[in-house]
Amino acid sequence: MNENFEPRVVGFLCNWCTYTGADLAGTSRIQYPPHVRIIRVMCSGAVDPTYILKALLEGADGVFIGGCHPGDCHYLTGNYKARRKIVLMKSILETLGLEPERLWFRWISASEGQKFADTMTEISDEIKKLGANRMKEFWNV
Amino acid sequence: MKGTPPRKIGVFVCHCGKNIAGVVDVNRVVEDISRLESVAFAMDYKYMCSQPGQAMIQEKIREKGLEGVIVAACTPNLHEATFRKAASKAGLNPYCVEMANIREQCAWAHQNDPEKATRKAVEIIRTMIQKTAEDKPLYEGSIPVLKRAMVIGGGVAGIQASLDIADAGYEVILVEREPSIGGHMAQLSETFPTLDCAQCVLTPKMVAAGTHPNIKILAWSEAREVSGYVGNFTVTIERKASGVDWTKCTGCGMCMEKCPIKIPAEFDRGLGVRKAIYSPFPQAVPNKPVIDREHCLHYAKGKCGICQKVCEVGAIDFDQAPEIIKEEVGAIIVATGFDIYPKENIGEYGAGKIPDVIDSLAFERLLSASGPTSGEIRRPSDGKIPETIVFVQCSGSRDPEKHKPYCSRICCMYTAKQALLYKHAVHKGRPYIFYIDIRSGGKNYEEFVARAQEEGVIYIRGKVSRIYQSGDKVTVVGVDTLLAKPAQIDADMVVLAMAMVPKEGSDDLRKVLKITADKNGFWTEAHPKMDPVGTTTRGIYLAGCGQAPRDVPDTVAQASGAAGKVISLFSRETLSLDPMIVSVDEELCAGCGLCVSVCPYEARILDEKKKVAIVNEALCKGCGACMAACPNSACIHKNFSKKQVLKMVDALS
Amino acid sequence: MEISYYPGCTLKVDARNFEESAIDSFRELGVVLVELARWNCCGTVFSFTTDNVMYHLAPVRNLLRVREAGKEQVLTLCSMCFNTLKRAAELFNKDAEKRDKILNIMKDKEPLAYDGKTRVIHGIELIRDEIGFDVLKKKTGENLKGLRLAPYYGCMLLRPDGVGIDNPENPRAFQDLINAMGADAVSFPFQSECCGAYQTVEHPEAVVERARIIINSARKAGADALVVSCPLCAYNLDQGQMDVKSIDSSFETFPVLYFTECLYASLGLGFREEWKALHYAPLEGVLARIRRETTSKLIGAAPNKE
Amino acid sequence: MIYFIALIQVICMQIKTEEVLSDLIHKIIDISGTNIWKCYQCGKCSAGCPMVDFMELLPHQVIRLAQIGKWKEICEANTAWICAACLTCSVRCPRGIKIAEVMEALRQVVLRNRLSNKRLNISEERIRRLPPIALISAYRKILE
Repeated sequence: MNENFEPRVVGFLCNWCTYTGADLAGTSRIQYPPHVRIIRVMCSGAVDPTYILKALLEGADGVFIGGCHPGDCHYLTGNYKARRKIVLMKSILETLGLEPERLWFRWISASEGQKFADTMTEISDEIKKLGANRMKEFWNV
Repeated sequence: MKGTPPRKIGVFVCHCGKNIAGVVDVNRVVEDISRLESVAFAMDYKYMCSQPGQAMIQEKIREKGLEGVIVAACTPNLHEATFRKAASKAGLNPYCVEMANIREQCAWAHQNDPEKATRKAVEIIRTMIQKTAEDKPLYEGSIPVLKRAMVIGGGVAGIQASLDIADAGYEVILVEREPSIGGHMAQLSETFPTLDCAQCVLTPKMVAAGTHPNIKILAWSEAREVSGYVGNFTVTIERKASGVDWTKCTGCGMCMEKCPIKIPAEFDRGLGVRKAIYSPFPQAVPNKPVIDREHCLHYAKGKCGICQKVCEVGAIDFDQAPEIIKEEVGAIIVATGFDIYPKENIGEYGAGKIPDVIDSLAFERLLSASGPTSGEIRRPSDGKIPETIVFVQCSGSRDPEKHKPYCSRICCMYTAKQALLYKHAVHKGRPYIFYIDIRSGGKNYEEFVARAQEEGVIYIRGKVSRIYQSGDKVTVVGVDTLLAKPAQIDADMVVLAMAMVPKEGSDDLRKVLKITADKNGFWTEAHPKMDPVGTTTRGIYLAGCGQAPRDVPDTVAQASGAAGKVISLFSRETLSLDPMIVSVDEELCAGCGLCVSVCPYEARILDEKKKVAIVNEALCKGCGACMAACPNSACIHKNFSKKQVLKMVDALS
Repeated sequence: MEISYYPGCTLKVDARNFEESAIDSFRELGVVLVELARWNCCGTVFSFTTDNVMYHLAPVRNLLRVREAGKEQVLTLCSMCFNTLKRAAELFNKDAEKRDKILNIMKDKEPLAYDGKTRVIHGIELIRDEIGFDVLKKKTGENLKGLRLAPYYGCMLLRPDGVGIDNPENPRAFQDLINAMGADAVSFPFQSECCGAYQTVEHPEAVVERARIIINSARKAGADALVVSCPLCAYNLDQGQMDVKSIDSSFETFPVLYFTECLYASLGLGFREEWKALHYAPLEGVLARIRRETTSKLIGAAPNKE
Repeated sequence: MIYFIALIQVICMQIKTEEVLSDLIHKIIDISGTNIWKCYQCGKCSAGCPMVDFMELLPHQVIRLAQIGKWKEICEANTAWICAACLTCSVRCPRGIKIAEVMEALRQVVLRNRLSNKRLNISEERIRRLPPIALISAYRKILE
């Protein structure tokens, strides 16, 4: 593992739960690795597969999607839709030669600041183990 | 309304005192950002949200002709509205103002690494520039409000909410599933901590609701379907077949008196009897009977018909069919209330098989002057007056492992009340209460518990492990944790303070209303603190124990709160609509209908002729599920468009 | 139908009557119990320690024997064996880390790796789920008519939740079995309260107290005899009565029978003379009330074992 | 005066942070795989325990003392050795604490650390009389 490797992770966070959870982590001054760049979406169910593909094909080392807990979705069922999509996406990533482990999905509520920070640390560690996304090299060829 | 995409973007970086500037090198951020192409202007300031800060933004908008503004400061949840309002005063469309969250998700989260935090802050702003460059000016639409409300559930919450709205001059339709309004409160004996009679305070309210010119009570009815949106709901209601023509019925009660069939009465928790044609209790509103088709001889065997013979006005109509009606309303209050967790579910407490182990609501009926024993406390098995009663608190509550994880909140208080009332009724009686903690938060509640203790109710701290029949006694096996000794009581009767659960059928109604519930089945409020009576669906409000266990004063207060929300809604002629919804590009839409099926709000229909999806803008809540489902990118989430997100991803990679 | 059968230690010595009556009764019901060719101690108790897999080797080896015999199901009669084997089977399938450790330790001695497919069932479950209480009812007739039998579940048949054969707080399987045998099941408050188990070794005084409470509770409920499914319960509650009597001469003994002995009798096979010596409390009163209406070729046959 | 101080020390239990965090308690948590901090002292375990009459400390007291790290008190009590592992407490605990498992862990920690030289004291005559199932389970539970 390259110690200096700084992974780039794109995070799509649902506005109502995980984004607010990320705010809480900050408000509580819980520290986590600064590798995730957050894009706020209204609902995890609105995350289009192309967002994930685009991020990974452009060389992001990981993608994280955060939604509300089962039953808590502000839009009733968006989080379930997201979950189904993630399962599909993981198998698609494999066919493209990308590690499915680069795609992360978690249910984090607005009150789970600690869980958000822990998840960020975990993702950062795991992605570091995986190493850089080789997609970048392919493009360079 | 088409606007040109803003090109000239202004970036305002906030120090937030030392909160941001103490970690992020704001000067470098401004420097880096200024170099970017679409940034027309960038600056930093100590407190952007302050009056001078806002004024500065307004000034720059005018001076530089900014077409988009990014405030790099705290979370949008905090000050997005503030800055949008400020910008609109300077003539910029508020939806072209964005926040870059460099405080909560950057400065505060990476306090120990200023270098990385600074780089992250720049990237955060860069992504927001991509978004802002494509932000369209948006304009709020408006819809008319139908000033007529529906209240579902006629317990004390529903009655109170109906009366408040009706008194404000608006029409209310009160839908009740049972033959009469009144709910559980009508079953109670006396209420804590004042020990005033529940019926004495409730029945006048029931009568007021029954006679109010603005209230239409639809008893023996259930809401089956809800369509529409805030201000414009259409509710389909089933008026169940009662077998009695209520327009003719005078409520004389002769049919009930003569009916030969006796069945354990639900209202008396099975301790009393009712007839096959019945009204739940004498003070019922409306005071009209219904026929229980399952038990009525006429329906079972085609015989009897005594009620028809004795009815002088010819109101009995055995062939009556259920009726489906539609009501248009502008707002809905859900007040469906609670059920008691079945004692059959607790095996170690006898699984409901021991006759003298009853639940707390059944004991209320024994205490009630209008109950099956006329207020004399007699145990179910042999009618003996019990000399020892054991009350078991937390029966099913605070038990995440087997039963319900939550505290049912009212049991401590009503158990103290029941023990005290029993003591008053049976002077030589001995009441014992097994408890884990006594929760008596409420006005005069602690004083009330102290009174029960002082008057000789014996509290034993410990949870009961087992209850079994031994001879004509019921043995309660517990522990006194304060003495650390097992404690066993041979009681004449046991009262289980069972957990409160959401009313049976709540889940079906949840699907009809398209609102959410928590894992225990209680309705979820729009915000647990700041909007405890709202739901995630605008125009639908909550009251009573369907949302969470609560006592009578809290229920009444919440009902008035929900009514207040409805009245405030009705005070306007029109409502503004959130413009950040999803539209359809008709040229790209192939009419596949995928978006129609994924929409959780039924906000989309397929125009069969034009083969395009059509959005009902009042119903769309802008979740974007359709956008993710659309194979043609024909769904455009306004200011959250695919193009915007992809450009943001680009800026990150 | 043939089924693999795991007897366990005590059924070969102190509880021979339990095994013999079971083998013959099940044959009468069309089920042949085929004893595993090799088996070892199940461990008697399931170990609760999470950090030592050695305790689970013994039961897993037995589960492997079942697979070696080409079967996926194994029947136990003793409740302790049932509990230990079933929990070990569950642990093996649920905890991948422990599974790997167990396989790793076993691989030197065992040519075949255990694949986790053995299902452990108790004799009562076999009758309930595969034979059917209604089918049994048709075969039993009136041999036990009027006999009031109290089922004693004990612990290991019911706990923990999910492992036991029925709801631990409100079970009915044993009552249903007794009713299907043509006797009258008598539920009593102490039917699933512990007999004291292995404490009989170190703290016999505690177990004697358990025996007194449980027996008196069954007697008070109007039963004629107690029916058990575990040789340790049988010992504690049957022999325990002798100790109760030595302390309290006014105590009257109460018959304790294995459920398979009742099953045997209900099928018209009567009761074997040699079993009496394996009981402590006198059985005469109960035995006198058993009828033998169905004649069977099995009566008096030699026990079915090598 | 000195006499009074001595008396107070005997009666008043000192709650000490180093005890709360003691290794032995954490070992119990590890071995039993159960979170003792979930306990809210309702006492349902003690109320239903069939062997409770013979115990020096009630099961819920053991859990309480474990929460505040009073290893010595728990270790000296006979509670874990009287436990028959009938699991009544474990299936009834409203918070899902596996109390029987905690008792086993307690026995294990005592045995593994040689904190007791426990022997089963039984006559040969009784050994002959007891069924194998009793002997083996007793050895397994009490001495393993």
